[in-house]
Parts: sequence; structure tokens; C-alpha cells
Amino acid sequence: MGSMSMLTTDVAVVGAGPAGLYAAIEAAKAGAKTTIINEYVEPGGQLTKQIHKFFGSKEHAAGVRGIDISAKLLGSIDELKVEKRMGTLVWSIFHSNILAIAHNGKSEMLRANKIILATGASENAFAFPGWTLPGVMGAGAAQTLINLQRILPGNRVLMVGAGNVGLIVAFQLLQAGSEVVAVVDALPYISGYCVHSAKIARAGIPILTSHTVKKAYGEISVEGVMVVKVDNQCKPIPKSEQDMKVDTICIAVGLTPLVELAWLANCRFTWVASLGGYVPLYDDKMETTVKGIYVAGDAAGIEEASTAMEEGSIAAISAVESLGLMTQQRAYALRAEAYERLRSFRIGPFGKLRDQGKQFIWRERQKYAERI
Amino acid sequence: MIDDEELVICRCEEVTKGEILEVMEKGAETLNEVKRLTRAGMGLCQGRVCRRLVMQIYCQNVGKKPEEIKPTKYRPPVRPLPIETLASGVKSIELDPDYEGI
Amino acid sequence: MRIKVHPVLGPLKGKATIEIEVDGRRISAIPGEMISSALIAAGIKVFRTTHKKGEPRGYFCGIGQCTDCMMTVDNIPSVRTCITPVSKGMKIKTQYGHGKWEV
Amino acid sequence: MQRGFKLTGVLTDAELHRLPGAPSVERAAKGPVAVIECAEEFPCDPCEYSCAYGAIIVGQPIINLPCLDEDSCTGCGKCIAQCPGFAIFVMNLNYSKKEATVSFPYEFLPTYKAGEVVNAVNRSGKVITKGKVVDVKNLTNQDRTVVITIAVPKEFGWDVRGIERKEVKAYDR
Repeated sequence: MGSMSMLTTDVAVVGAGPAGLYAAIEAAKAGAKTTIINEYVEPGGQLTKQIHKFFGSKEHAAGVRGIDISAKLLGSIDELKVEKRMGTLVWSIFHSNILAIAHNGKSEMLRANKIILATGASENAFAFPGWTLPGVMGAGAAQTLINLQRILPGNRVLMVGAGNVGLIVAFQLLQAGSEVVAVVDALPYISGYCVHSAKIARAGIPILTSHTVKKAYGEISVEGVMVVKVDNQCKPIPKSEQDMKVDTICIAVGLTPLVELAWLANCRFTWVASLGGYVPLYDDKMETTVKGIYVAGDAAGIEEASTAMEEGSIAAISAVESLGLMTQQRAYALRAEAYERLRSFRIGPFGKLRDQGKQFIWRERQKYAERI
Repeated sequence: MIDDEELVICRCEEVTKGEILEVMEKGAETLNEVKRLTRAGMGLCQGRVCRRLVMQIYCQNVGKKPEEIKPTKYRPPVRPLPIETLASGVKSIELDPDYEGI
Repeated sequence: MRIKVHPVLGPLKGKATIEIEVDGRRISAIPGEMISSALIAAGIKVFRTTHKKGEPRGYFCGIGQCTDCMMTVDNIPSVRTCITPVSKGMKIKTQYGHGKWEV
Repeated sequence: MQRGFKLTGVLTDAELHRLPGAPSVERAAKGPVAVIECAEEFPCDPCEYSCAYGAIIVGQPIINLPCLDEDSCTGCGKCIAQCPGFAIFVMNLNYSKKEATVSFPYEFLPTYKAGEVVNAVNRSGKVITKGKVVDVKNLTNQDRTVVITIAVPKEFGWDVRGIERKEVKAYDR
């Protein structure tokens, strides 16, 4: 073990989506040596395929398309000389501060004083007979194909899930030139925003609530799908089947925080259904129960790009404060401002649930701190 | 729903819902046991697709909520990579003798 | 099918200037695009068959998570085609089961 | 049991007229005016900044539904392309003796030219009448969201909210 070369950095950010990019920008602005690592060659995360204009406020570039926000953030990253390691995967965390990274067939160790996990989320699966047939894919996968790869997944598509992801991707499939046969959801109501469902409806696409997929069929790939009406208990109603000829079925039934690294680092977790499942415990600095490891964005509970950006900033501000690169007063003031903005995002029928989820995590974090 | 038993849950190891229910009936108590006995979640993708589905089936079968059960463990490497790549990094880590692993 | 024009993204910039081989058939691809994209553009949907039941699989997660899209690429089995870019003259084969190293 | 737009995705007439962003029937009868069909409280306010006349108010908190000050609204239509949710329309029920115009955002290809006769659709995407394109705007500040204005028989002014998309085949592939 003679020639041990360990890479070092002050702040390592894992994930270059909205949360990670904001975290890296904030950390680098404070003068920390910052390294941002991203599994995919292209940084930007979900932003790179979000061709729609974003909601939100001026501070969060409302009205600007995700793809353009991404381009702007990447510009800042370069200006601030953040070390970029794209196409690099993080396969483990050792000793709470060493990231095992791999790039181009070579594995290296990166020791970081502070680690910010902004690893995002993965799409939930939905199993129905025939769901393994080629032609069934995640809604996000279809979105990657049409908006990033410029490839049409199919001519006739069924979208499963009338949440925001399902509605947005259904619309983008139309924009790309596919025919969307219907959007179905087992829930008795549309869980996505009304403005999204209105766009789909105006385009003449039926949104079938209380409907689910009974089975997909086809010889070697999807040729059609049987959709069935369900009752309040989600039980199929006999003789309510509809046969739809489709070649593609997209699944948009929610997201799960992608937090394998936090599990490996021995962070404490809790289950919060409204935030997508298991979420690491963290405090108002976004620091997990393992000192020096922070979490932000969808990895800290499924929310929006705008809130992910704020959380990325909060995590980075707290990390640089802890490194002595920012005064306590300044960090406190910046966090307070960020929370003020977050507060206005976490009210109303959609934001409230997430706010309750976040409050729950903080309480659990507090309880854990008191126990040890 | 029809074909329920035949429904593939783990796409990689081609484990059906019926097989998961069967090992539970035969005495598998924890999620980890279900995983090891059926291999659901132990294939190529390491449970990235089916983890949640297996958990749902398990929870439904034992009548518990997700927050009341113990999740399956994660082990490095958490991303798929060739063993050759893994080995190239071992040289550069000073393993702590007191380190007990994950 | 390639999306040649798009109301937001504009005209397709990349040109299919290289050729790759899929099970002996030559198809054109855009430099830098993922293997899976070139295949779907050429109308190919089945990328592999499973080792137990021999069922067809194709593009599913699109981000290298699910491994459904794995194929044998230049004699190396189990390459995730959704995150592996094409290169000129690449030889791609449908993978049966776990595939075989063919050195 | 859910009703109305949470069930169908489409605002009912009653839901529409209750919105703070909808003009009164009296105001609409007078001439061009914005109809803001934004019915759920989530954080978003570009519409407020888009209006040079201060006719759209969101205020604080940012989740407030946009409120239309119908006397200040000139029906200029600048807000249409600025709404990320494509929820703002401009209606001119006084376009001519027999016709009303409706302006709406459009982000599909191929686009339309003035003079074309089109099938006009309602909120459910159902073709309810023929219409004629009178204006197509695609300004830089609209950032690729085209605003199309069509003339339709007057009685359809409140219901027409778009046009039937052209055949997908028209895509250049």
C-alpha cells in the first residue's frame, strides 16, 4: 500500500441536480474547495429533461424552463471553479468521510471534510401482468428518451398515474409527437395540479380516475393494455374492462428518495409516506445524524426543484459554517432567509403535507439527539 | 386480480408474488429472510426496481405498516461496477483496524 | 423514430453519421447518443431475454438502474445500453440470459 | 367523493366563475379581458410580474390564487405566454358583431398561420365549433410559447380554449 493517493476536498457534493448544483455554488462562493460528483456524464439532473417552464417565484427562476435553469447553474459552477467529476459514480462511503468513487474503470477514494448527498430520487415500480414486456417503461425513462435523446418511445402511449409527473410527461409526449391514448390513475381523483390536467384535457386526452391497468399484452412487446375501473378499495369492478391498443405504457406512480449512501454511512432513518418513503433524519441545517454528512433535495424527501435548491443552499451554508468559512451570524441569517422562502412554499393543499413531513423529521431528529 | 400468483415482482431474478408469499407461509419472518430465500432484490439491479414492491407485499401479508418493519440492508458497492474497477480502488484506502464494516 | 422537429427543443442537431451493427444488421446512429436510443430509433424493442423464463426485455428505466436493457456489446455481456454511448463500428448482440464473454 | 376539476381535470362553469382570476360576465361583455383559470393554491407568481398594468395580484403568500383586477386589465395578452401552467386566456367577446376571439398558449408543432380555418375545442378538448386564426404571436420574450388568437361565433367565447392539434403525421420525420 505504498503509493496511497487519496483525493481530498472540503465539500463533496454527490449529485448535480438542482439541489447539488445549488449546494456546490453556495459552498464554492464561501471559499470552500468544492467537488461535485455526478453519475451521468451530463450534469443537471432532472433539469436537463424538463422542457417546461417552472412554477415558483422570481428567486427560483419561475417561468424559466428547467433546461435553461440548468444551463445557468452550470455556468456558475464553472465560474466558481468547482471541481466537476461527471460520469463518476459513488459506490460507497467509508469512515463517514471517504467517498469511494469510480470513473472510466478506475476507482479512487475522495476524503471530504463535509459531504452533501443530493442524490435525488428513483421512480416507483408498478407491477401488473405484462409489465416486463418491452414497451413498458418509467415515465421518467420516456421523458429522457424524448427530451434528451430525441427518440419517440412509441406511437400510442398509455400513461399510468395522474400526478404531476404523469401529467407533465403525457403532455411532453404529445409535444414530441406521440399519441397519448389516456391517463389512468387508481385514485378517485387527480393528484397532480389542475393546470397540468387542464392541458391534458384540452388536448383531448381522457383522464380516467379510479382506473388501473389489469394487464398488458403482446407477443414480444406491448401491443395493447386492458384497463379496468376500480372501486374505493382499489378492487377491480367486473365487466368494466377497456381494451386499448397501445405500443407503450408509461408508469408514473411516485418517487422514492435515493439514499443508499446515507444507509451505508449509518445515518438514522425514518419512514415518511408523504415524502416518498425512508428519509434520513436531519436537522434544520440539513445535517444527518452522522456529523459532516448533509442531505438535500429529493434525497431529503420528495418535493420540488425550487425547494431542492433552497435545501442545497442550506446544507452548503451549514457545511461551510462548520468549516469556519462563514460566521455563525451570517449562516444563521442566510438560513433564516431560506426558511422564510421555504415557508411560503410549504403551505396550501400541496405544500402542507410536505411541511408536516419535514416537521416530523425534525422532531424525530430531536428525539434521537436526546436519546444519545 | 387474476394472475396474481404469477405476477413477476423482481424483474431481474424473475421472482413472482406467489413465490414471495410461499416463503412467508413457510416461515420467513423478516424482509431480509424473504429476500434471501426468494432472491427477490438480489439480482442484477440489486433491488432498485422491486425493493418497494416486495416491501408492500410483505407489509400487506403481515399486516404491518412500512414504518413498523425493518428494511433490508444496503451493502457496497451501491452502484453496479465491474469487480476490476472496484479492485483498482482498494489500494488507496487505509482500512481502520477497528472498523467493523457496514 | 427520431424527433426531428420539436416545438421547444427545435430541430434535431445531431446527424446519424456513424454505423453500428446489431445482430449482424447495420443501423445508423448519432455520435454520442446512447445505444438504446439508436436501437429504438431503428424500431428495435427487444434487447435481451431473461435467463429463467426467456422473456423479452427492453428499455425500462433509462438511467442505468434496472439493467433490463443490457446487451452484449463488442463481446462484453451485460452492458447497460441506456447509459452507454454508441461508437463507430460497435457490434451489439441481443443477450440471451446472462450472456457470454466471447474473447 | 371528488367532483369537478379534481375528478375530470376540467373546470366546471361554476368552478370557473368562482375563481378570483375570472372576470365577471359584465366585464367580459365589454371587451378584451384575461381569464385566469388557476384554481389551486401552489407557489407560483410569474403572472403577477407579467402584467404592466398591475391587473394580476398574487401577493403574499405566494400560493394565493391570482386575482384579476378586471378594471385594470386591458386584455393585452402579455400574461398568456408567461403563465408556466398555460392557464391564462384572453377573451374578446366584442371582436365583431357575431364573433368573439380567444387567445391561448400553444406549444405544439406544426403551428398555425393567420387565416387558417381550425376546429376550436373546449376545456375537454372536444371540437365545439369552427374558428379562424386571426393572430399568431411568437415573440422572443414568450420563450417558445406561441400565442394563437382565433375568432369563433360569439356564443362560444366562454367555452373555446384551444384548437384541435394537427395530425401527428404532419410531423416532419
